[in-house]
Amino acid sequence: MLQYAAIAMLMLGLYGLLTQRNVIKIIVSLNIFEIGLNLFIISVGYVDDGIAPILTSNFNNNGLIFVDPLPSALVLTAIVIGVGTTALALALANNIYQKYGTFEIDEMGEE
Amino acid sequence: MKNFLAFVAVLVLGFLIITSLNNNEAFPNYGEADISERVSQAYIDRSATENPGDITFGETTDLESGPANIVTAIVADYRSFDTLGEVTVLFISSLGVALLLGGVNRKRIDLDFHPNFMLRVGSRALFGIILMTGVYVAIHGHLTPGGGFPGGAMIASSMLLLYLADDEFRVKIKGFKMLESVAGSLYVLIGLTGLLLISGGFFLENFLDNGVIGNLFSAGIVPIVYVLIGLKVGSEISGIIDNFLTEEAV
Amino acid sequence: MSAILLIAVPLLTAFVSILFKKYSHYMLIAVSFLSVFALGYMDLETITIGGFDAPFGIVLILDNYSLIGLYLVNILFFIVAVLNCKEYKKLSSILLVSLAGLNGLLLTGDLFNLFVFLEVAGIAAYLITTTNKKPLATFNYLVQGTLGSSLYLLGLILLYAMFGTLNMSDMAREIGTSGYGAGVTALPFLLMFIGFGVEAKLLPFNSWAKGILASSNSLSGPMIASVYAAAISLVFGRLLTNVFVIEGTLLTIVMGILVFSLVAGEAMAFSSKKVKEILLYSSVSQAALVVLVFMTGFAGWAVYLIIGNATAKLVLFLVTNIAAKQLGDDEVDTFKGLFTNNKVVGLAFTAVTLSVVGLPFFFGFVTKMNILENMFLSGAYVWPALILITSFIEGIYFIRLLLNLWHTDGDSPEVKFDFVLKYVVVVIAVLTMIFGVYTKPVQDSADDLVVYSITEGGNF
Amino acid sequence: MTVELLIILTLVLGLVSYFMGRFNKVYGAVVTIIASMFVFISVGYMANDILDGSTFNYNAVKYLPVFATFTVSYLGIFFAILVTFVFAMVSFFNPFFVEKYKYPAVYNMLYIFSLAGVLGVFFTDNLMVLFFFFEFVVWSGLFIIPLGKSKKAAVSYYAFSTAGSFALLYAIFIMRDVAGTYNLYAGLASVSGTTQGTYVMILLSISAFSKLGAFPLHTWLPAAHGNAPHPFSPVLSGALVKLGAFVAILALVKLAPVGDLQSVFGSYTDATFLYASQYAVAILGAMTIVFGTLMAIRQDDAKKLLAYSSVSNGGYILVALSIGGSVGLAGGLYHIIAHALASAAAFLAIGAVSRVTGTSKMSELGGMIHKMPITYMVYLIAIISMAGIPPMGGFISKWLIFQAVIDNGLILIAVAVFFGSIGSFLYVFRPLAALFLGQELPQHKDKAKIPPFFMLLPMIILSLLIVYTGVFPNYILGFINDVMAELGVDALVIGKYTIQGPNGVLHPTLVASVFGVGVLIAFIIFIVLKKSRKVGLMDTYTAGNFIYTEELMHYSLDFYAPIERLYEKYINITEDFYKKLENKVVDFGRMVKYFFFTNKPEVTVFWIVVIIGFLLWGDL
Repeated sequence: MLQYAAIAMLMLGLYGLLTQRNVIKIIVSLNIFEIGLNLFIISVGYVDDGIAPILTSNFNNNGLIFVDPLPSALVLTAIVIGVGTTALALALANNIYQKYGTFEIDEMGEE
Repeated sequence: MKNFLAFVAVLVLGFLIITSLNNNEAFPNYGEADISERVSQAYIDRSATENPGDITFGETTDLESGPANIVTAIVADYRSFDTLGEVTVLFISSLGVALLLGGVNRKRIDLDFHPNFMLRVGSRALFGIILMTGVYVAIHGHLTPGGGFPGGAMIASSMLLLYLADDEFRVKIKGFKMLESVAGSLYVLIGLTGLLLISGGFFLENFLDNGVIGNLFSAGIVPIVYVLIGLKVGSEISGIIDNFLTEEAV
Repeated sequence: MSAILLIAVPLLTAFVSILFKKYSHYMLIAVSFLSVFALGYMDLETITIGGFDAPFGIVLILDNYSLIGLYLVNILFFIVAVLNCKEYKKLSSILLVSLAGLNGLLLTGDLFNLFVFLEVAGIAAYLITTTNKKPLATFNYLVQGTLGSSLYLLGLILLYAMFGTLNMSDMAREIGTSGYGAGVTALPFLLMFIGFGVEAKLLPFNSWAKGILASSNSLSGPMIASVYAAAISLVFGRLLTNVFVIEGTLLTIVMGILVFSLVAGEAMAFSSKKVKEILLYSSVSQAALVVLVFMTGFAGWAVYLIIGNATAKLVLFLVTNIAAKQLGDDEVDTFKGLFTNNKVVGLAFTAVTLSVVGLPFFFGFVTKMNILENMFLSGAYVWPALILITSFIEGIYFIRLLLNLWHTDGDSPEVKFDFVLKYVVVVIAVLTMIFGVYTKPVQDSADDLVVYSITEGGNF
Repeated sequence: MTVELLIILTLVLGLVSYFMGRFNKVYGAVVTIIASMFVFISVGYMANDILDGSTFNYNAVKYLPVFATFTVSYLGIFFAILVTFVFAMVSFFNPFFVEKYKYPAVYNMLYIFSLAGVLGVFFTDNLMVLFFFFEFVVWSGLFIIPLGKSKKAAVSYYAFSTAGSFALLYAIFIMRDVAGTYNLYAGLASVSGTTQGTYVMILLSISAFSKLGAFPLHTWLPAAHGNAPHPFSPVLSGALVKLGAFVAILALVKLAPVGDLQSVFGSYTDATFLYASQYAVAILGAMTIVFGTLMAIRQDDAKKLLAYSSVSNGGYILVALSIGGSVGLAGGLYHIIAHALASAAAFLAIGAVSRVTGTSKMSELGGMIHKMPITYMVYLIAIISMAGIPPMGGFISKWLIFQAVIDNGLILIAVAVFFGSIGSFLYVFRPLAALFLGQELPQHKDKAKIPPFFMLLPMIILSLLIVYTGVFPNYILGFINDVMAELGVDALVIGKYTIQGPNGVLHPTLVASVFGVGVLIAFIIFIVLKKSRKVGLMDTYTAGNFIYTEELMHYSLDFYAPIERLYEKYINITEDFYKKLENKVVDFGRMVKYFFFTNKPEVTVFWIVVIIGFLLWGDL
């Protein structure tokens, strides 16, 4: 179920990128796409009734079923990369606004 | 009309991906991932180099990688080169934002919203608590969920709180730049010490002993590295916040 | 001296350089020179990071293939850095990070690590293009670059879900022994191909290229068109020859994309009137040609093609951008007769263009002939015909450009090229000529350049 | 003197002429004379070495890009002597023309480089080295042409020559694939007769057509020859076009003809049968003749007119080579010699005229005979040979070609060939009348003076040779028989002074002596009787209205106007065709640019969605 939701968010992001002309909306749809992607990465690692892969004092015996830790580690990196690119995109949007005075790409005219 | 076409196309694509993933025999269905075939089985029972047998919290000592939180083990020990790359991404994006929006003398944008005295004082009190939780999360990265990145984000959120609550507040950029640069360089230097000082060592090798799994001072360099990352992430994101909330002082 | 220093040292200096703004561009020059210098002392081995061996930890591969790639990228980077360090002081720490990213791209043997370095180099590239003062074009480049690398990540995760490992050669062995049909791995490989297609400027995915390169300057033009293009094609080649298994419908799609980019690139260059656009579209078709040669399995010769193209485009973009800056715009008629009064740069520019087109006494001719010969011997009859037709069109528009640059009836424009550029440009032109005539070393070493094959796998 | 030592020496001489040229233009040009004479003499030595039976196989050279071997074959010597001779003669003109160019030193260097390239092509037996030098000649020619007037001519020259050399390259790869080695003779032998043989023949003939300027691929030739610098046009049309003939021989003679035997008019005459491929090439050759002649008639610029004449003469060569057989091949080879000499002499004469007057347009010239009688004589002898009138070499080759055409029952092609020779007389006479005869134009009166001795020398040598080839052809025909023996074609039957054609015997020296007597008688009459009075421009009867300016009412310009009007509309069929082709590529490029390069990311996303959908659609 989570995987379908993830793929749905991916598609929503793609839809946004396909149709939106506003710079901010493009950034938002790019973010939706990335969140969908991160969700999908997590869903790949999920094991039925597995617990978080952290050893704690009250789970001592070794018969534990852990969720796959590697996708969560990869997601940690993917999220921060998403933050980096979004920050940069917003800064660019700021520059675009200063230069063209609008966020609509069509009104910016052919440069 | 174009939107409708795009919507249909995206819908069809989604449907196609889902069906192709379902009847793709190599791709495990949701929930039935068989960890034992995967590399991560070795991460779980720490058997990448030698097989320690079963691990019990608080007793087994000297594992190949110390942190109780396996995700942190992967992020900061097994694949810590990714995290180094990760840190450079944030470093360069904050540098980029500074380059795009930056200027020498900048002042706060006055958003004609002036918080009253009560809000300013109240947020000062709350600031400390948020900061401490952020630092706590960063320090206990190897034991509890969280770690450098969430901790750093919390530190930055405390800065954001002050920015929002007080329209003259400005972080001392010089200091944050220094913190960011020192933390980053320390991280790389730790990696290099692993490589150069210990003969036959590897870059980013965990050269300190791992101690007992579950203790605060265990898992070698992992907590140190994670704290450094926490500070670095915190200072970078607050730098970005500062850039966005200030404008060129004409 | 372990190859990891090629990544760690630039990173360290980048972190330090934000404190000493004034000396940052000296640091840049020093580090990029040192990295070229240090390459001589590196021995070919696979470096494990953090002490954990191949499938578990991250591994850097330094074999013939990545060594020659590192030499190419580092030398080109050093040249571009030296030529632009006075003008773009502010970007020095970003350039340092992009050097680390590029070296990481070429060295890494781990697929996710490749994604991270792709992002590091990508973001550095977005910031380098901000110097074009065209925020919308950079924004476009950012959106498409991020989309491309996210698709690469999606493909990577699908592969991980199926085969459980992230290491390149481990993944290749798993795919080989897994016994699944090709249809299983078609989707992830296509996603990864698209991810790299965006960066390598293959046609349907490169609508950012025009905005970036058409208004590029003497830093972003050579950097994106030659240094980044070389690194990306080398890594793409490593993936194509080792990891990807491309058959069936995926093969038709990939070949369709390549043929379309090859032909359309040449047609676009043929029809454009601006010098930078001609160079941009011709580099689109050259990128497609490089990938095509990798697909047909001649990695050695594809590397030489990359080297030839990268050095040529460095010279072309440098000269064009500097001239365009002094003359205002880059229409072909404002450039008419440019070389009448600066002959040295003109001769080097001509030599390099003729090498790209494939004139007998130049390096380009040797690579193109051997590629065609090998393709013919391996029974592919259609590709040589296609390559000949496209290089025919390419020859025409380059000759038209050259003749315009050399001959003019009116007065020729005044452009001043500084000494360092002249020196660099002449050295590259002379090298293309030397290796065009004395081809023994090139022909002997072509086959031992082949990317490490899966069979001898080993733990890296 | 081994071959590649010769080539390397020529390349070195080229560089020497470049540096000498930078120092002083004229010295550079003098070096070109020395270089081409040196090459011609050494090729001559090699020739008589080979004539007394010793074939030389020259060793390899390490640092040429590909393992390079050279063998001196009869065919190679035949072409090499002719081409180096033309190069040597024309190089005498270089010093007088070299000041006018923007890059004189480069001109000298490239002149010698193309000479070296030509040597490489004729003497190599390695296919890749053949392509290497073929391309090298194309490129050095390419950078000389724009020194003249037009850049567009250079681009179209490059386009067609590269199309030709890429076709040659593809054929080389097919042969390499079949034969396993790059050896020329082994390659051709291994391929001829097989299905690949047809592709190789088609590709080689495309390359020959593009170099010879035959019908479908000829649009570059008039532009290139017309606009090339004056001393380079004779080299282009005399020497470099012969590369095309060399490749045509490889394609048509060395390779076994393709397709089944058939004869168009076989039933009417007991004609020997021809293969389909020979027919095709012969028909294209015939079309070249007709097209070249029609276009030549309407030209205003004398150099363009001569360019079209070499197009139509190229057609003659193609017809002769495609028919093959001892008479046809001998005719073809002899025509190569005759045409090379005649067009070189004609171009040199026009060059001499335009050096003095600055233009070669017939409408702006006239009456040059008064100041430059020797140039007039040289041009007259050249056009007589081109028209194929007895005492000159052109007659012998055309006679042989006509014999071959009729003997093989090719009525249609015979019509074209006859039309060609009549047409050639028509258009070669126009420059003679327009440039030399008629009244002397006032604006050229003072400038026109007799060309210096060193310019006259090559022209006189050329015309003497043209006469010699016409009167005593048997020595040359003997050498041609050796060449044909090497090509595996049985020799032409020639006595001491006679040539045995299928339909009769020709005694060229007898014919020439009859002509000689006729000319002598005319000359005596001219000397004895009263001279005609030379009339000034003003001294004319004008039916009442007065002429105030000394201005020439030129009558001898377009007296073929009625013929031209016949085919006015169809003149540039081929140019329009290639223009349309080019526009198609440009539109395709613009269309792709318009669709794929917008400032919005949606195009890339759209194509990503479509491509992934396309892939997954397969295994639904």
